[in-house]
Amino acid sequence: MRRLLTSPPLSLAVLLLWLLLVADFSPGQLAIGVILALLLPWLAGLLEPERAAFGRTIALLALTRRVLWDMILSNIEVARRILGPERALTPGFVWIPLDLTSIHGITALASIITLTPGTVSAELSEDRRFLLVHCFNLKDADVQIAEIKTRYESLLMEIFP
Amino acid sequence: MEFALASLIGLLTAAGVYLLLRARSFDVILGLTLLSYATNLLIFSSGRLVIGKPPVLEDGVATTLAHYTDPLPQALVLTAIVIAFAMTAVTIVIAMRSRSDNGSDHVDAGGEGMP
Amino acid sequence: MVFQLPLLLALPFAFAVVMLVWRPASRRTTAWLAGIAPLIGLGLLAALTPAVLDGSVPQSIHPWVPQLGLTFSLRLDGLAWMFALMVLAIGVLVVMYARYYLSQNEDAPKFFGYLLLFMGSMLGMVVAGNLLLLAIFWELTSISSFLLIGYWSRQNEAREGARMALTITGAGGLALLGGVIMIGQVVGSYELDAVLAAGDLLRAHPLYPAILALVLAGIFTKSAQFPFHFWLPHAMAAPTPVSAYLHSATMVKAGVFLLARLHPALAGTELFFYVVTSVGAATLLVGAWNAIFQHDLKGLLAYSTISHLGLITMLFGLSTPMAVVAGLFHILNHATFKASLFMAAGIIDHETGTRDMRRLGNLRRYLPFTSALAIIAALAMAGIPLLNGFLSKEMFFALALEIEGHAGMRTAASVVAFLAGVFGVAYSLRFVHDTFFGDGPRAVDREIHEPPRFMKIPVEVLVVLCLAVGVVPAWTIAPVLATAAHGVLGDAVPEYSLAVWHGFNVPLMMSLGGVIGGGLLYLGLRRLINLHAVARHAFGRHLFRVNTRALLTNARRFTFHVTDGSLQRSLWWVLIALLAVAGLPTLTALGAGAGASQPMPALGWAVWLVAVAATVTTVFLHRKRLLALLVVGAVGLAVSLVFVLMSAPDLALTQLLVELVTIALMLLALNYLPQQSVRTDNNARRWRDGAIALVIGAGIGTLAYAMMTRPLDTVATELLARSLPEGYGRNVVNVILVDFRGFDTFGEITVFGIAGLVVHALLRRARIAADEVVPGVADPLPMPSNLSHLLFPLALAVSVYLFLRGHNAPGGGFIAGLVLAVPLLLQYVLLGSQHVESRLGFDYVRCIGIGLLVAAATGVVPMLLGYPFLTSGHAEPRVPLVGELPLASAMGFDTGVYLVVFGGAMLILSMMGTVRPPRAPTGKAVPPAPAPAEPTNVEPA
Amino acid sequence: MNAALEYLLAALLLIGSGFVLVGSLGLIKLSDFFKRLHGPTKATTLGVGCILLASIGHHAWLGDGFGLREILVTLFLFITAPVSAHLMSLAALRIGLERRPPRPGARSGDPRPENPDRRRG
Amino acid sequence: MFMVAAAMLFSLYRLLAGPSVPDRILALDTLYINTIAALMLFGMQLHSTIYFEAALVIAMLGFVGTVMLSKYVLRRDIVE
Amino acid sequence: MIAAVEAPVALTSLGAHLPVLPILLPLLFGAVLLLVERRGIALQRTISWLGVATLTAVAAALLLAADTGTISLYLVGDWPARLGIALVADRTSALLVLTTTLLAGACLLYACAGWDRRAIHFHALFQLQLTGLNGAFLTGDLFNLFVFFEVMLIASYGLLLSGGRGPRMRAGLHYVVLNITASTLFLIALGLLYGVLGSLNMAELALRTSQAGAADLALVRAASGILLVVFCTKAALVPLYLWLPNAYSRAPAVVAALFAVMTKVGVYAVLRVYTLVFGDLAAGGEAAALAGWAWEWLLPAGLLTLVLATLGALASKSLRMLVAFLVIASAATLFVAISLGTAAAISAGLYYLVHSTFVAGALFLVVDLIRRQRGAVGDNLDVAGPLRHNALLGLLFGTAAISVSGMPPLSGFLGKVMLLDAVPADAVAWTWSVVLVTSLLTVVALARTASQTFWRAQPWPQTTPLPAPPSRIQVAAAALLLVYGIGMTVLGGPIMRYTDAAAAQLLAPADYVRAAHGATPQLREPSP
Repeated sequence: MRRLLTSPPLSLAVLLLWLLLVADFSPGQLAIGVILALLLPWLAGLLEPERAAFGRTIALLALTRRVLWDMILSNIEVARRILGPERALTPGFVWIPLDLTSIHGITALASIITLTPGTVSAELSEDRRFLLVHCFNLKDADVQIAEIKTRYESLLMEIFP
Repeated sequence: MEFALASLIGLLTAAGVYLLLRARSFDVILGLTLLSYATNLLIFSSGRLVIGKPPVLEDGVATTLAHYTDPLPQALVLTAIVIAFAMTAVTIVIAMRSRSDNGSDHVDAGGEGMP
Repeated sequence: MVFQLPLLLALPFAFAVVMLVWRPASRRTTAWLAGIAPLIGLGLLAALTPAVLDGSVPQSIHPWVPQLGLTFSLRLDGLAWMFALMVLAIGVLVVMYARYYLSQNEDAPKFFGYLLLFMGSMLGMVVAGNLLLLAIFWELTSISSFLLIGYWSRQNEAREGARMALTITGAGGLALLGGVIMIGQVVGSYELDAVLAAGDLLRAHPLYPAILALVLAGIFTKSAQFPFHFWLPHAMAAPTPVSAYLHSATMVKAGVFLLARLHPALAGTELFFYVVTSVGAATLLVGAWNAIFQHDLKGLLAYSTISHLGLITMLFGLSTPMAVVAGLFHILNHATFKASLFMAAGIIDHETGTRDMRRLGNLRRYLPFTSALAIIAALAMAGIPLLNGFLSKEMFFALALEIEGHAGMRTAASVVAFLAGVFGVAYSLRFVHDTFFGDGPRAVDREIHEPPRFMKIPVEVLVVLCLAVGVVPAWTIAPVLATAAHGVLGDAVPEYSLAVWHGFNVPLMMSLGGVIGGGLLYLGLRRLINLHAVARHAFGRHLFRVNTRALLTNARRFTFHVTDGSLQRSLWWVLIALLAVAGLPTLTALGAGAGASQPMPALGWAVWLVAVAATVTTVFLHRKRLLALLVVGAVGLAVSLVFVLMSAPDLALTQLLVELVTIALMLLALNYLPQQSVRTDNNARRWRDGAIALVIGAGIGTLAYAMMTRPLDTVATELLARSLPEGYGRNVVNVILVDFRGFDTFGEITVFGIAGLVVHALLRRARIAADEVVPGVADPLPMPSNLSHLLFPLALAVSVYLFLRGHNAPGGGFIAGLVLAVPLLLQYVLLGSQHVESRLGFDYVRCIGIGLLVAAATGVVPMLLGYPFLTSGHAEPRVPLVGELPLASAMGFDTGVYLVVFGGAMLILSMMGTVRPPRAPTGKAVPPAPAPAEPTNVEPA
Repeated sequence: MNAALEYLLAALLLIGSGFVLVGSLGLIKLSDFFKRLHGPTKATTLGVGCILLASIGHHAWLGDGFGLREILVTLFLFITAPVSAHLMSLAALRIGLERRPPRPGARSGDPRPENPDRRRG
Repeated sequence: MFMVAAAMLFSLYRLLAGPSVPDRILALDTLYINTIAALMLFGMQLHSTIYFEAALVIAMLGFVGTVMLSKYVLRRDIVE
Repeated sequence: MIAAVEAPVALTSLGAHLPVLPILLPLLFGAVLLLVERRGIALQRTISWLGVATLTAVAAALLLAADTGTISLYLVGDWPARLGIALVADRTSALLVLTTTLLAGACLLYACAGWDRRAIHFHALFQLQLTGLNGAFLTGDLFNLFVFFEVMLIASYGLLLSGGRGPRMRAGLHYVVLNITASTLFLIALGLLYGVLGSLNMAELALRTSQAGAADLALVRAASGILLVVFCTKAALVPLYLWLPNAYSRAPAVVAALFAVMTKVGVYAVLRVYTLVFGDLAAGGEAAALAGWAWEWLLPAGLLTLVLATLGALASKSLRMLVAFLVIASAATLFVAISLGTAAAISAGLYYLVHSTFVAGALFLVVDLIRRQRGAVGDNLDVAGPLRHNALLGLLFGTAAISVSGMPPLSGFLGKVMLLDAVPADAVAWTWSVVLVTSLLTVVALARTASQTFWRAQPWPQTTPLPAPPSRIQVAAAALLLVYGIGMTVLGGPIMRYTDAAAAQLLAPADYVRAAHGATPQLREPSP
């Protein structure tokens, strides 16, 4: 089973993707979807350097909700800033120390940071312990760090132990 | 619309031709790319410009040119795009090799002339 | 139809081939082989002789290219018979002579092989019954004589002489060919019988002057007539047997043979008379005068040959039947005495090691027998009574005096004839005196003795002939001459007598005067100037050299100038041609009738603006390559948006994907190319290029506009209508691609696959230095690579989706293949090629091969069922659980497309991604070798 | 209901387009690269998301066929946008558009908007 | 629609004006995303879902260009 | 479950598929070759030979079938000609397919002496090149012609450059860029034609051209002008020939020999398109103005090319360059012939085409053999050591030289006589003088070369090892091509009967159009 289903979440994702794509839930398409769901992650797995290990799935949902909401909020914020005078901006870099160790976790975090407006993750230090983040409007670096760590990293720690 | 497209084709051709006449292999390749855009647009336009009537058949719609655009030029352009891509790939590689072997990326590099 | 004729002709060729292939080691065998051919030939000729003497014409005709009028017809009339006899008989003697002439270490088989080839060509020309065939053999004599003259190929002289001979006689041959074809067009046949019978038609035809000019050009060059005579003395670089053969009986006689051959067809007009006679006369004088001043024995003989050929030509120019008889007679006589003289000269050369008369002398003491023979032959050449030369020369004198109707010409001809007689005696005297009498020999490095017995026999035979003919012409030469004359003149052969003594008459006086005058001239010249010190420049050769050199230089200069190997030049010309052929004539005609433009939505204008601005920027940025590439990317995007706007989703998809892959390719390549273009061209050039670019662009744009605004009438309606019921697909574009025009797609994927192969072939063993290497180790960029992992299987799924959907919605094998390739490319980019290839060992070459086979197989299956290639089928099997699964056979074809596209794209990308750096001691990139001086851009003329 | 839906869709469209526009506007207006990076990578992303939502509704409403396929587009965008943003900022750092703050043992990320070395490629 | 068109033009400006390479890369990236928006809008206008595949492919693979270009700036050799 | 198995007439016999086989077979063999590439050269050679052998058989059968005078149509995919793609085999295309195949046999033989080991993918590319060539000769669809042009070209790039270095790369770059430019123009012309006439099938185009109005005709004229430039670029006509000498003289011998047929594709395309599509079909009406305009350009251009190419041959400093210029000259002669436009002249052109293909191939091979015997001097026309195997090589070179220069008695002479004979009275003066004078200059150039190569020599330096003797296989390959030429001479009559008929067929495009329209699909509805 393990060999057949190398990465269940990925397989699930493929199956969902397939069904969404064909927009047809007939048995035939389902069958094709299942076949693909089994086959493709296996193919992709051949290339994968580090296998992901998933922790709690519930946290994932919580995270998703939080991220979506933050996105909308901060987008409006950024839009306002763009439209406003540029002088009011104080952009800057900040290194965020990481507690996460899983590379997948870090990836997710970096993505989230980028997706939530106002911050772009720019570089990961070579020892994977710090993440360089560029802030659109940096008022207080420590506040920013704390916010990121509490809002996202803690949840991610649960997902990627 | 026709005028816009025709002017675009003309401009692309002109730009392509100009770059084609440059002396460096990469410029020439860029020129060929632009030329192939122009060509593709031209072939495409031979089916006339129709907005919003893609040639994907729907039930209950008469299969005439009033409801669908001419599919043939599209097929031709597809073929042309693919072939142009293949040619570009080969040209690029030759340019690389020529530069490496002849020490310069001048298109006429490495030859002692004629004959 | 007689079998002897083809056999006669085939013999020398066959023996030549045997000789050249077998290459007998012993010279004896070689010589026998070479001798047997003409001997058998003589036998065959003898078998035919009674018939010929009776006045009949044995023929042999085989069709060859009937549409051209070219038949392989052979025909032995009197003239041909006489010449064949001469060619074969003297051929036998020359072979015998050459057996002893050639030294031990020379390549005898080659020599005799060439000689036989030449003999065959000559025979062929003589017996040809079709003018085209005659022209063929005519040129063959040129070619084979080229080989013979150049036999001593180490010598500069030989090579040059051979080339000169080939050039001049080859040119004449081509002219002759032209003339022959014209004759054929006028007469309607190339058959000799028809042509000879159509003399009146020819002479009256408006093309007659042209025909005459072309044919005479052939004749004059071959017979070394003034002003084409200069090749002949240089042909003396050939071994002496060759000279003896070519310049007495054969090669140069080919010209006069043709003169005789076509006499009934072409002669008899004022034009003919004046041209031929005066050219002959000029040659006669020039040759004879020059002969006096030669130091080389063979040179003297060569100029004498020229002069005698001039004499013969002049005789034929006179055109009276009697003159023809005299001409034929002199042909025979000249052949005998000149062949013997050449052979004698060869013996002298052979025994003394030199042919230079300044070093010879008094040879009668050392070579008494040879001397006697040579002296007799020389006297024959001088026209001394009781020798054959006298007879024909006297006929010539008589004829010159009897020219009717052209008083001026008569006087001139008589003077020329007399002068020629004087000169002839003078150079003959010089030959005899300087070689066999007086003091000498000087500076000769060997002991001189008589040559081997058999080397002299040919000379003896010929000299005996000279004597016999000279003394008793009626018993010896008369029948031959009569036959030949009949061959030319038919029944119009005049009454003539071949007696030695015609009583005291003007010709005899002229002969006597000639002898006396010649003697005086020679002595006088000796007294006045030192003949030995006269240095003659070969003016003709000089001219030839100068001309040849000029031709070569100019050709070279011109070719250099025009084709300097510049790509820009080539492209420039393409554009000019485009303007000239397609642009100017049309655009003027286009003008009216352009319809109106449709309105465009705002988005369209935005796209237009993007495209236009990006294009213009590309041009201005093109030297900064990365930037240019970026901007081109925007152009590509805009183009695909155009496709979106104009109802072409498939195209938009394809364009987008191809754009991505192209950018990848260019980036990969940019790593190995300079980052910036060095500007080498000047402003003027840029303006010029810009101007032509604008003109071309405007032209194409105008054409496009004119086309777009025309009403449309295409086969599309039918395609749309038949797509679903017969092609089983809703996406008509895809149906066209895999069904209606599946064959195009087949070709297209073949192109794609081959592109992969070409790239593979070019890069597999190549080592290319990167332009600039960024220091540091490759780091796999964990973060993006990780995310892309998530993407990869999803992309695969999308690819499968697009593939399956293709027939009914935008998508299809090609697009799906690229959608598969691009994420994989991403893996390469993010993870590095080694990583990917170590985990995903994929043989892309085989992938291409399999794809092609799959595509072909779907086409072949219907063939097995009896339908044309690529006929599509359709089935909807019910699969349990799944339901109806629509399967068009086009799907199979699309699978092939999919595989080929994927394989090809990946092969290209992975090859480009894995170029190895050159083997260099340091890991650093080796800067490319300093570019050689930039080629200066020569402006096209 | 229909009217409400219609208004909703229109609103979504407007918002979406608005975000797209603002994102691009930021591209023009802002003065250095890292500031500009923010606009497109997410304002635009979100804008497109809105438009896609509108599109789903639109097609469902007009009966062109209901499908959540547009969600996939959004999904992919969400996956890919960070990757490109990340790489672009790496690239920008690489060619020195902005000096990166010193690597922290103790972090000292005092941002100084300095005159970037605007090296052209 | 107009807004998206305007957005595209803004991106275009940045693409053409630079000043730096990443700027242009960013602009091209934005142009791609704008294209998706344009595609969807266009599809709505025409009541057609036919452009979905194009949008999907751009969303999925459009960033590959960005990745490659960035990698090029980073390392020159985009496939190592 | 295939839809309708009960077709009225099934194409059961292989013979019915003849027109597609010359394209399909090499493709299949090429694909198979790709799969077996790792299994050693012997297997590859076997398969390659199998391919050429079957192809030869097919081509011969095709010729025999065409010689009955029928124009056989093959509807690919069973679609009516105007919808799908039709292959058309008439006398001319069958002749060219056979020529290509015969040439290919000799080239393959030569390559099997060792070049195929050095050039990666040689056998596969070789077969695919044949696919492209045959496709170009057989197709009846203009766009399909373009596609097969590209197949042929890209395979030729591979053959040209595989295993090459340095100057060859540069020559290759020129060749490729120029050809891509030409292809681009080709596409533009196709777009215009489709946009105006609405079809791509040649027969259909011919029909529609004859019915087009004046305004449309201006566009058609433009398209046909562009096409002319394209074809003439491929065929290396003035002023578009500049690319050829470098490309061909840098190519490996076997490839150059195979390329001898590539210029002929351009000639063929001109012949086909300008007799059929823009031919005299209109016979009145407005389209009549279009008929024959191309010939007026081609004749002077052909003559000029002939002169320039001959000068180039004189100027050549290397053997291969000389041969390359001779190839141009032969293509130019062809153009002269066909642009005269009469049946006799076109017939002469077809004969000359076949002849010049063989002889040019032979020359490239022979010159390569010579080059290999000349040590470091190679094919530069400098003095080298005495040529070993002088006689053999001399015989080969001599035969080829005689043939190419149009000296009797070989095929070149027959071709030239046919041409001269066919020149209409009003063109005699110029044509004759040019053809005859250039013949002479060619003779001069060749005599000079032969004398330099075979006669002039300086002793080998002691240190240089003597070159290895020429491989028997290679000699055989060169000789084979020469034997073809001799065969063409001996069989001049029958061959000329064939070319006469082919020319007549070309000049009667109405038959072609009728055949194209008369061809009915087997199970599909015919086009209205």
